[in-house]
Amino acid sequence: MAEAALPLRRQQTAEEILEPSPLSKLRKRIFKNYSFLIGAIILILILVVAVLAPVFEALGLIQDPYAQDLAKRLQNPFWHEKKVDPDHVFGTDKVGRDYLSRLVYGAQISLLIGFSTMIISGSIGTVLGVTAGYFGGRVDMVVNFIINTRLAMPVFLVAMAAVVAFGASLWVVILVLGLFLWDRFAVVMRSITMQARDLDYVKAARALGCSPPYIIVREIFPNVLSSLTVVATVEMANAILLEAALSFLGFGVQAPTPSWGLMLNEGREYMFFSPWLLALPGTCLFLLVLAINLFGDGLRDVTLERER
Amino acid sequence: MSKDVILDVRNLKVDIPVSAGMLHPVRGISFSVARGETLCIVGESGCGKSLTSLALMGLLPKTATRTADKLDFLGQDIRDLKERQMAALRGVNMAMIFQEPMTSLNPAYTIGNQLIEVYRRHIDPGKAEARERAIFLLEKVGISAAASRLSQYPHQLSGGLRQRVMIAMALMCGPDVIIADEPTTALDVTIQAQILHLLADLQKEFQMGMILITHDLGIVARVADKVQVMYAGSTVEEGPCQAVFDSPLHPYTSGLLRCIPVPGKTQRGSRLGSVPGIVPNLVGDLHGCMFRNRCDHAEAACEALAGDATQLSDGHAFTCRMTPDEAAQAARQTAREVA
Amino acid sequence: MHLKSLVKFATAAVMGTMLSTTAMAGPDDDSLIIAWGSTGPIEHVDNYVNTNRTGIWFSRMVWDQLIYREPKTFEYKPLLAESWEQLSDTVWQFNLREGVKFHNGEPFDADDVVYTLNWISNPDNGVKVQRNVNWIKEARKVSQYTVDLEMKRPFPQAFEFLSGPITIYPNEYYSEVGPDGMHKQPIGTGPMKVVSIKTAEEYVFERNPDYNWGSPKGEAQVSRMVVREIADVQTQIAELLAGGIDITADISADHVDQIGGVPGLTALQAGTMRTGYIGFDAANRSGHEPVNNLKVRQAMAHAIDRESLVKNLIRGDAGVIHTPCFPTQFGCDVNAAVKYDFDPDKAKALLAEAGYPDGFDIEFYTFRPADWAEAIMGDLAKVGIRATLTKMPYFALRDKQRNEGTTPMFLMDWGSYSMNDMSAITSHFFKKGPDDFALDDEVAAWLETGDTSSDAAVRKENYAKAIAKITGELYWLPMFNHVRNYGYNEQLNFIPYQDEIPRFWQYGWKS
Amino acid sequence: MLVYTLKRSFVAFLILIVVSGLTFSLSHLSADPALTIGGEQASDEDIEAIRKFYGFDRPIYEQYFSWLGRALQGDFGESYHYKQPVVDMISGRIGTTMTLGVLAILFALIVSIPLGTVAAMRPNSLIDRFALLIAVFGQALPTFWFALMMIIVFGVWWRMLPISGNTTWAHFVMPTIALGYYATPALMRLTRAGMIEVLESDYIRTARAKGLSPTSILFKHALRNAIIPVVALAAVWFGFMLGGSIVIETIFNLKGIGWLSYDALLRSDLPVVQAIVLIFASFYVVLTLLADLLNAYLDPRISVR
Repeated sequence: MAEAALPLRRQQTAEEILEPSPLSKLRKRIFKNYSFLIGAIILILILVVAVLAPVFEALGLIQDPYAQDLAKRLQNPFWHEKKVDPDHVFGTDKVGRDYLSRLVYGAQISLLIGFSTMIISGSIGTVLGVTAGYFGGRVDMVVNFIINTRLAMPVFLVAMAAVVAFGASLWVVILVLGLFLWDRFAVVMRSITMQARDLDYVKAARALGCSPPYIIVREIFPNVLSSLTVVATVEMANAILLEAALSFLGFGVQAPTPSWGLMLNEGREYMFFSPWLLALPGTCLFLLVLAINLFGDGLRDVTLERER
Repeated sequence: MSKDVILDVRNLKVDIPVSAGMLHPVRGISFSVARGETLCIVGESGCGKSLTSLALMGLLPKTATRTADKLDFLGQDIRDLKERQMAALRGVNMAMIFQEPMTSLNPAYTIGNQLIEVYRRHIDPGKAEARERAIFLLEKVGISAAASRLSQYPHQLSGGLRQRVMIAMALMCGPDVIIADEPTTALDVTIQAQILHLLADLQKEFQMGMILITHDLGIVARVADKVQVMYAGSTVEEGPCQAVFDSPLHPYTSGLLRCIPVPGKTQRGSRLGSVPGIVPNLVGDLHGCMFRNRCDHAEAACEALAGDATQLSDGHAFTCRMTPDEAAQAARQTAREVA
Repeated sequence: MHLKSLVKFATAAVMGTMLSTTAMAGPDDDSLIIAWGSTGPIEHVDNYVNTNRTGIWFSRMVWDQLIYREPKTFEYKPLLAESWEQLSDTVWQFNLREGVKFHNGEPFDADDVVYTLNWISNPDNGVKVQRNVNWIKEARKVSQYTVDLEMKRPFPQAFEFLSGPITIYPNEYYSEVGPDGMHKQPIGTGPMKVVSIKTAEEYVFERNPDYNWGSPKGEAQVSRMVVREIADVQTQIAELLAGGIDITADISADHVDQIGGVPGLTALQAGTMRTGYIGFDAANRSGHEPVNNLKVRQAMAHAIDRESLVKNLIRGDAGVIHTPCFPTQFGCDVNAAVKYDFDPDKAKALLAEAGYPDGFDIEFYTFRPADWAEAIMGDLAKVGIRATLTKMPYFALRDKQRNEGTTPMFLMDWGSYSMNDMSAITSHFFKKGPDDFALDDEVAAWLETGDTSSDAAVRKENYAKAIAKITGELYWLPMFNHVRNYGYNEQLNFIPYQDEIPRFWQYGWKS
Repeated sequence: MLVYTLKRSFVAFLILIVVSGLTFSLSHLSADPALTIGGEQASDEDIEAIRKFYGFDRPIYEQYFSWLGRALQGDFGESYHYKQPVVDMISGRIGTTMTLGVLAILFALIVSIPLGTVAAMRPNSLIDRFALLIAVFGQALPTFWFALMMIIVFGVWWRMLPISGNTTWAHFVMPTIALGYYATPALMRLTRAGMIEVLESDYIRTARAKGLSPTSILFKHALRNAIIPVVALAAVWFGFMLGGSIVIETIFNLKGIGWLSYDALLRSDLPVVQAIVLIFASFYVVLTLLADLLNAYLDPRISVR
C-alpha cells in the first residue's frame, strides 16, 4: 500500500557510496590496529625462528643446543667488555652449551607448550561451554559447577602436586596445564553459545528438527569462532607463563630441554654476576607473551567491532 | 518580542567528526520558546532532534561542536559559557526528561536520594525541605504513597513510574524551560498518553516553556503551540500548530500527516516512519534539498535549493523549491491518496 | 603547621619501622648474621627430633657432647667427659668435668648424662634417628661425676656417636618441658645461649658467658648471633651483597669466584666427606635390560670424565673418589677399590661387547643441581648412551626408589652424618636396608662383620672385601666428594671444616 | 536474599568437597606416605606397621572420607615430616600470607582504579595509552622475573629495601608490588571498560542534566557503579593471589603458607599440601560468595534475580 502510494525513487545514499567492501574494511582495521600488527610481526618472527631452528643449525648459524663443553662454560656474550668467545655470540651456559642456540630452540618448546596446552584446554573448555550453553538447564548447572570447582582449585599448587605425582616432563606439564586452563574457554563459550542459541536462524534450524550436534557444528560454531580465537591467545600466553613459573621452581620441564623457563631457573644462579643468563630468556619469554597478548587484543578489536 | 521569550535559538549547528569525514546532524535550526509555550519538534529518528536538545543543554558528546548565531537563554548568551556555568543552569533553569526511563535513573541509589540531590545542590543544602519538595512533586506527578517511594530503588518501579519520577526530578528546582526528548517512546502505549497529558498539564500549571520532542502526532495536535518539522538536521516546516496541521506545505510534512490520526479511524500512538525511503547520510559537504531522494515532487532544481525558508503570514514557513500554492496542491494530492 | 608536624610524625614512624631490625650485618655491633636453610628449615630444634643438617649446626652451638672429635685430625678429645676407660667389651666408664653449668644455671653432673642417655635409648621416646642411639643399653651413675655406659653389643663406632649426634641435656629441665619445651627454649651447656626462636625464620643467640672452662670448642667470638632461615640461595646471595647477612654456607662453586670478586666480600671452598655416587639398578628392579649388564656399567664408568667434572663444576679441593665411602673414614681403603679411568674408546668397545654398539636409552634421576647430571649425560652421549634426566626433590626420589625401584640410574650422595667411619655410609646402603638397591648377600655379611667386630684388623679386612666387590660389580660408581662453598664478609675470621659443620661461634671479626 | 545466600553457600560447600577429593586422590597417587613417615631408618616391618596405623592399606575413598570427617572438625592430621599438627603449622604461617595477599590486592586496586578511571575519562589520551602499556606489559611480565629484577635494583644496587623476611612493613614492599602488579592489568582494564560504559550511560547523562558537580558525577554516580564488577574481580584475584604467593614467598623468603606448600611438596608431606589446597580453595569460594553478596548490596538489582 505504502509503496503504491509513494513510489520509491531510490538513489544510492552517500553512505552506500562511501561504504567500502567488507574485505577492504577488514584490511583497513588491521592496518590501523598497531597492537595487532606489532603482535603479529613479533609472533611470526618467533614462529619462523622456531620452525627454522634445525635449518639454521644445518646452515651453521646456530649450534647443537645440547652440545656441551665443560671447558667453555659461562662464556660472556658479545657485548661484554671482558673476554668474549667468537663461537658463542650470546655466550654459553653453565655446562658450556651455546646460549643463542638454546634460546632459538627454546622458542620451539615454548610454542609447543603454548599450542598443545591451548589445544587440550580449548577442546575441553569448548565442549563443556558449548554443551552447557546449548542445552541449558540441568546440563548448564552441572557444567557451571565443574567450572566453579576448577576455578576454586589453586592451579599452581595443584599443578605442582601433579608434576610431583606423575614425574616432571614436557608432556606431563603440557597435560597438566591443559587439564587446568580450560575454564576461560568454558565460560566464554557458554555465554556466546547461549546468545547464539537465540539467534533466529538457529531457532529455525531447531524448529526444522536438526540434531543438536548438527546445529552446534554448523550453526553455532561459526558464531563462536572469533571469540574462541581470542580466548585461545590469552590461554596460550597464560600456559607459557605458567610453564615458566613451574620450571622456575623446578617443577616443570626437565633439563637439558632448552625451555626458557628452565633457562631462567638455571640462569637465576648467576643473576647477580652474569645477568644476561637471566635477562635473555626472560626477555624472550616476555616478548613472546607480549606478542601473543597484543595479537589477541588486536584480534578482538579487529574481529569484534568496537562498541565505542 | 512581545511575549516573554525564554529561549531564543538562531542557526544552531552541530558537527561531529567521524572516520568518514564531518557529520552534520544539525544544520541550522532556529526557534524560540516563550514562557507557558509548548514547542513540538517532530521528525524521523536520526533527523537531529535529540542532538538539538542535547546541544541546548550543553550535553553534547565531547567530540561534537556546537555553533549558533544566537543562543539566548533567559536573555543571556549561553554560547560561550563554561561547563561549570552551564552546570549551574542545568537542573535549575533548564531541565530535561529523557527517552529511556529504564536506564536514566542510577540503579545504585534510591529515587529519594536522586530527587533530593538536585534540590540540595542548587537550591538549599538542607535535607528536610528537599524531601518535602520531592514528596510534593511525586504526588503531583501522580505517584501514590510518595513518602515511602522515596526509599525505593529504580529497579523496583515500572517504566511508567520511573518516567514520572524523572518528570518530578526535572521539576524539583522549578525550571523555566523543560525539554522532553521523546519521553514516552520506551513506554507502553497505554501509559504514553497519560504521561504526555501529565507533562502538558504540569507545563500549564507551572507556566514553563516546554520543548517536546515526540512521535505522537496526536498529542502534538493537542498540546503544541508551535510545531517544528525536522528532516535530516534542518527544519523543513514550522509554524503554529493549527496552521501546520491544517495546511501542511512541505511534502515531508504531508507525508507525515498522511497517517495523522483521524478520530475514530486511526489509532492513538501511530508511529511515523511510514514515509518510504531512508534518511540520507549527513557526512561531508551537503547541498540542495535533502529530501529529494524520497520526494514524489523532486526535480533537478531540488539539487540546487539554497535552503531559505518561504515565509507565510502567520509565522508558518517551509523550505522547498515549490511555491506555497504548488505545495498546497501537492499536499492535497497526498491526502487524497491516503483516503 | 599541623600538617607539617603530621608529615614529620609519619616519616619518623615509617623510618622507624623500616630500620627496626634486630642486628646489623658487618663488624660494627659485635654481631654475626648467618643465613642457611637451602635444604629446608629446622622445624624442631630439639637435637633428637631434628633430622636436618642445619639442625646439627644449631646443636653444636647450644649443646656439648661427652667427647670432642678434633675436626682436622679426627682425634677424640675430652669435652664434657674429662677422661674415659673401657671396663669391658661393652662397658665404657666416663669421668665428667666439674664446674660446668647449663644455660639456665642448672649444674652439669652424672645425673644429666645418665638421664639423657637412658632417655634417648628408650625407643618409646621416639628419637628420630634410632641408629644414633639404639646401640645403647643403659647408663649408670657411679658417682656425681662418674658414669658407666653399657652397650648392647661391642660397638666400635660408639665414639663417633658420642662425639656427634649425642648431646647432653639438663635432666631437670628436659624432664619437665620435654622436646617441645626444648624447641621453644633450648637449654644446653654450649658456647651460645638461645635468646629467641621463630621457627623456620630466625634464631637469635647470645654469648654464653659461663663457657670458660677450657672447652676445645672455644668460646664465642661475638656477643650476639642471628641465624636466618633463607631457603633460596639466590636470596641469600642478594642479602650478602646488600649487606643483610655476614655469611652463607649454601652457595655454589660458581658463586665462589663471583662473590670473591665483590669488594668487601670473600668466598671459600671447603671439601667435605659428602660422597657423590652414581647408583645403578644392578638388582634389576627397574627391568632396564642394559644396566643389568656389568659390561654396560663398566662402559659407563669409563665414559664419564670425572676429572673434568671435578675440575670444572665442583672445583675447590674436591677430588675424584673411587670408594663407596670417604677415604678418611675408618675402613675406607682406597687400594681395595677397583678404579675406572676415563676412556671413551674402551667404553665403546665394552658397549659393543655387551651387545649395544649403538648405545641405548636410559632414564637418569637426581635431586642435585641439574648441571652435574647434564655434564654426565653429555659424556654418556659421546659413547652413544642417550640418557633423559628427571630431577626430583630428594624425598620424592628416595620414595620412588624404595617404593617402585624404577630408577635404573641415579646421581645421589651421602654425608655420613659427618661420622668418620665407613659404616655410616657403606653399611647404610649395602646391608639390605631400605636404601640397599644392590641386595648383595655377600657384601651385606662382610659389612655386618665389620660393623660389629671390636677388632680393628677384622673390621678393615671385611670392609676391604666389601669395597672390592661393590666397585668391581659397579653397584655404585663413586664420583667425587662434595665441596661446601662459603661466602662471607672479608672482615670475618672464618675457619672451614671438612665435616660440613661450620662452627659459627668460632668466627669473630678481625680487629 | 537469604535463600540466595543459602543456596550459594551450599554449592560452595559442595565445591570444596570435590576439590578436596580431587587433591586427595592426586596426592595419594604421588608417593607412598608410609615411606615418608618412616624416614631414612625405617625397616620393612616399620613401614608395614605405619601403613596399618595410618590406614594406608584401606581403599582410597575410605581414607578420604575419614580424612574429610576429621577435616570438617578442624583436624587436618599431622605433618609426615615435621610430626606436628598441620593446623598449628598453618595457623602459624597464614598471617604472613594474608598480610601479603591483602597488601597486594590493595596495591593492585590503588593503582588500577585511579588509572583505569582516568584512562576512561580521557580515552585514547596519553594517560590512557600509558595505562594500556602498563596493562600489556604487566600481563606479559613473568611475576618471578619481575620480583628478581626488583631485588637486583632496589635490594642489591640501591639497598633501598630489605630483600627477605617479614620483620617490618618495609619487608613487604617488594613482595607486595611483585604480587600486586600481577593483578593490576586485569583490574585496570575492567575499571576502564566499566567506567567508559558507565560514563556513556543514560543515568550519567541524567546526572549531568541535573547540573550536578563533576566530582559528584564521577564519584557518586559513575565510580560506584563501575566499581561493582571490579570488586567482584578483586575478590577472585585475591584468591588467585594466595595461590600465586608460592613463587613470591619463596623468592622473598616470606615464610607463609605459600612457602609452606612448596616446602611440603618437596617432602611429599601430603597432609600439609592437602590442607593448604583446601584453604586456598576455601578462600576462593568464600571470597566469590562474599563478592556476590557485596555486589548484591552495592547493586540492589542483583538480589532480585
